[in-house]
Amino acid sequence: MNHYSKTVNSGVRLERISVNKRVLVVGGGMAGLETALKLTRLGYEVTLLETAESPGGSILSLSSLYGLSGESDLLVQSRIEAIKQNPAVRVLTGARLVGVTGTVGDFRVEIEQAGQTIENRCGAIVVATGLEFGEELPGTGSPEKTISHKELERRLVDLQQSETNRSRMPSNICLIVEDEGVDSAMFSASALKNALAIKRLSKSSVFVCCDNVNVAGSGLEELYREARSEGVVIFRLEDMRPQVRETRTGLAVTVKDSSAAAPGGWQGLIEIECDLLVLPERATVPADGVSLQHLLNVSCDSDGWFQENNVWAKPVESNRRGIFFAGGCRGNFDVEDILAEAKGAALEVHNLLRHGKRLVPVGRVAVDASKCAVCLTCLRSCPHDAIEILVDDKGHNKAARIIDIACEACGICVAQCPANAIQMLADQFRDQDVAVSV
Amino acid sequence: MIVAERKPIAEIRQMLESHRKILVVGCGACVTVCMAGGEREAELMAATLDLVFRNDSKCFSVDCVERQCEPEFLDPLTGKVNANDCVLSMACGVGVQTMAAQFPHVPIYPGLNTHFMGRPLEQGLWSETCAGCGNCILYKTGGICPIARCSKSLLNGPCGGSVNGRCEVDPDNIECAWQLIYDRMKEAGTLDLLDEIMPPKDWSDSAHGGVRRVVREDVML
Amino acid sequence: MKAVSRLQQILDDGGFAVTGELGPPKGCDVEVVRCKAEHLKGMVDAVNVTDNQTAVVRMSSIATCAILLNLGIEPVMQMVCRDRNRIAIQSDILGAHGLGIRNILCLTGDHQHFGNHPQAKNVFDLDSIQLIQTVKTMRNEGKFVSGDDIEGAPNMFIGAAASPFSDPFEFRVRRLAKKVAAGAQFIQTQCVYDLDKFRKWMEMARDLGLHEKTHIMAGITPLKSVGMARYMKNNVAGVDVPDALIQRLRSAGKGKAAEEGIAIAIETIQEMKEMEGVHGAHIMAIEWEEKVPGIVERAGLLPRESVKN
Amino acid sequence: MRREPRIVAFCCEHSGKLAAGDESSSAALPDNVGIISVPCSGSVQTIDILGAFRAGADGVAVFGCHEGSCKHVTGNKMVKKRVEYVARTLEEIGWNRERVAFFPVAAVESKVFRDRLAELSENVRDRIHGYEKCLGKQSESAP
Repeated sequence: MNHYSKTVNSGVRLERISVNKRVLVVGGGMAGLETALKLTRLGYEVTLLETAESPGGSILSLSSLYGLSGESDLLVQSRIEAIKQNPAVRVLTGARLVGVTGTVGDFRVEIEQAGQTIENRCGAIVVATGLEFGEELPGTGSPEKTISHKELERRLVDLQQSETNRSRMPSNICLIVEDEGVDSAMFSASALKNALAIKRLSKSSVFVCCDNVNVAGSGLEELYREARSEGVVIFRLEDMRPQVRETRTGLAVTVKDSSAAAPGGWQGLIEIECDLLVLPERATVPADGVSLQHLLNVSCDSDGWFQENNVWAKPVESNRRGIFFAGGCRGNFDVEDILAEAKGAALEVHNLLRHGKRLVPVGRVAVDASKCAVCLTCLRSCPHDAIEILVDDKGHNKAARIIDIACEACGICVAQCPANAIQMLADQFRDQDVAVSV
Repeated sequence: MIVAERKPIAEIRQMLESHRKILVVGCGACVTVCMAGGEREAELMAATLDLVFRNDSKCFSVDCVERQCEPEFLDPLTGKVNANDCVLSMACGVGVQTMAAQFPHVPIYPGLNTHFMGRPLEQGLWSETCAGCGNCILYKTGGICPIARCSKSLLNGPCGGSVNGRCEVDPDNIECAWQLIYDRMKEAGTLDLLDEIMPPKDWSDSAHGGVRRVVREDVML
Repeated sequence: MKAVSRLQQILDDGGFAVTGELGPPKGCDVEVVRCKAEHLKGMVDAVNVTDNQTAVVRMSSIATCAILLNLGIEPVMQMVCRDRNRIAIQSDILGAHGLGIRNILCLTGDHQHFGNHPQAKNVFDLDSIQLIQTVKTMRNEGKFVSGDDIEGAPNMFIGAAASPFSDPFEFRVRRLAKKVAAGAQFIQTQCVYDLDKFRKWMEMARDLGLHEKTHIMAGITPLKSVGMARYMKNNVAGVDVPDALIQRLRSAGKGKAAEEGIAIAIETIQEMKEMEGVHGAHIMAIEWEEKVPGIVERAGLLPRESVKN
Repeated sequence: MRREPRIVAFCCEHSGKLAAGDESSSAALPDNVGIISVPCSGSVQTIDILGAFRAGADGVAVFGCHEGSCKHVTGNKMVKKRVEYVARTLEEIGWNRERVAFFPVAAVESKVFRDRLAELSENVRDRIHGYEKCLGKQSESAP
């Protein structure tokens, strides 16, 4: 048999590389504000980007959805105040991230604000672009009898303001709380809160159909009891999505409540007659969040949320070293979770940039420039964006180069290179290993 | 770049049956980039053939040169070629022939099927883009070549087989070049150019005019 | 200019022309041609002879045209660019003229991928528009494509096809205009089922005044069954069968779909007779030639006036 | 005499290698299996797999992370395609494509790891014995 040996030389060394201690936080919502504050406490300078004219984010418009007491408003407002007072945070409103180059420790970013492009450098980026709720509802064939939770809240405000509106409230109202397996305290809590409000303001009967009434949150258990005692009827949905059909007088919603079912007998199918159906709006990644994913070259899950559910990456980590996610952009609804993530992201940044220096193993993976055909395969294949094309003074491409600070030494580029130009110098098995193992 | 693809192993096997010492030579240019015949693919070819002929006591060695289409790059191979019974070239047809001209006494076999001049649409997918017709009309067609990219090489607009932007010959894989041209020129506001009837093309500049050559006397030595 | 064929005479005189279509046999049995021709004789003004349609090898168009001439039927010779370069094309035109063929329909031709020799090398030296131009230059200027003089120029009535239902829709009429500018004197369209879309297309053609510069004949293919309608809709590029039509065939009931298909064809022809700028119907009864007389008669197109050249 | 099929297992150090356990672990691996630890299953090259066969392996397994769990995001997806390519190449040269396989496994799925290896051994076993019988008569008879 014919052996072709792989040229292997060992020369891995550790190098101390300076990193920029400024951090860019994209998004001025709850998560972004909290991350920025935590970072300043750890001694970092922060640039905070917000596309809107003022920070605060979608939580302000959604506060009633969250709000049992309007406390989320306060949470945001207090943070906005704190940020304003803090000299270490530079807030850019009406600003968008339009360009990102470089790698961890030295990102070069371009920010567009009021038609001007600002260039900035930072060592890490935290993405906290949030989520938005689409107004689009699943069709039931009866649009005037189907509204969103948001619309219901608008009506409840009207209801509070005038007596006459009260008589116009439909007599049977059905609220559905389920969003394809998204199980959130926010949803069930807001539904219960609203159901209770209807009960108190009108004579209507209220039914709540819920995947799981989530009571893991302060005051939620009490809310649940209160709603029950006021006469709100709650069905627990299981293995069947509610079926809606039109009847002569209104809508009929069929749900399956297995806790009501008789073993071996009746399956728990219940038909609710109602004349107003309230459906949950779908939470989605905002359009600028999607473009950001391309800009940053970070992976997302099939629904478009940042950071796939990957057991190896900590929740706030991305596939690119130095880029982190926090809050709604990961599909998170819960205020507590969002705050915890913001803290986590700040700590991860700290872990990466502390002392302004980073010890990096250099030379684990090396490119033989004389062999490199500059075919770009490695550049396209690298999951960590740790490859760049070396360019000479005249701008001509010379060869691929490994960016050691971003490299995770996974060996994917080595496996992909059609010119055999990339070698893994450390921890790599050899043909002899294979022979021995056989 | 020139896009090629590995030949079926069965065919290569037949070519090499009667030889014992075989040199597999990759090429560092186009075929490396299109993942057909670079050093990596040459090694793979040798490894695969080694399995195929595992009981035939054949001996494979592998080398790769910068560009097989230039004789100078082949000179350093002379010793190795002479030490082997035959060469399996992993270059495009040009490289194989340059090799054959350089080493007239050694059988040179092609390891690839050379397909077309094209570009990658995505990693691992290449598409024909230029037909090398010798008389470029891209300035008239919105930068999209109907000769290479229309299944019938039509010059005056789409045939009746254009549906939803796809070509009826293979709707799943072929875009209608004329739809692309139309869209592009509509966008640019230059649709009027398409009203001009393009006369029958002079194919004498293309492969149909006999073996072509390009001469630049000023750079000749 | 004096009409060179009966078809041209009728169209130039402002009549509503009717043409049929005959697919040559996949062999040399002339009897097949005779048999099909029998159904069409006296019922249409001229008969198109296809040129290896869908790239399936058949008796040559020129030879079949010559057979029709002997049977006293005026042929329209279809010629595609797929199989011949400009040398063969011009040579065949000279030969066709020598045999007495006076109508030519210039086509690009179906891709060989669809035929029984997908391994073949195609030619497409010229495209259909260049072919039209070639025939016109041969006739009007007595010159070959190369510019050489012809000794005895062929005098042909030049036709072209139009595909109103292919994409890009807005470009279709521009392409028709190019064909007319190249020299197409008559146009036979792809089969029409979607009358609304066809009307829109005709309107666009009229906006450019094309209906006065050329004779547009609408393509008619009677549907034999629901299956055929669905096949045409889904598998034939440039043919659009509206769902309502398929529904109509379906509700005709078992064994009645063919009858309904013929009724639809007749209605379509009657619509066409009324439509401004449509000067004829081109009936392509695919392997159903025997139905043509009935269609022509029931559409009120008989008798076909006898016009002398 | 019947011999056990020789299996080479390329194991991602984040999943397969951990599932395989070390020498001290209670359920030792059978002798016919050779473990090669790799930083990511995506670093296993086509040539490495063919190399294992050339070195005399009867079957090759690549153990990587479950879908969506690759530490390097796309490594497992990439190697899956390479394994498929090798399988097709094996088929092309007249071998059985089941001699090579990619298995997703989690670090804790020690049993799954052993089950998959056993599966592969079973798949390969019949083939090698048939093959060894014909050795020397026909070159391509390896099924």
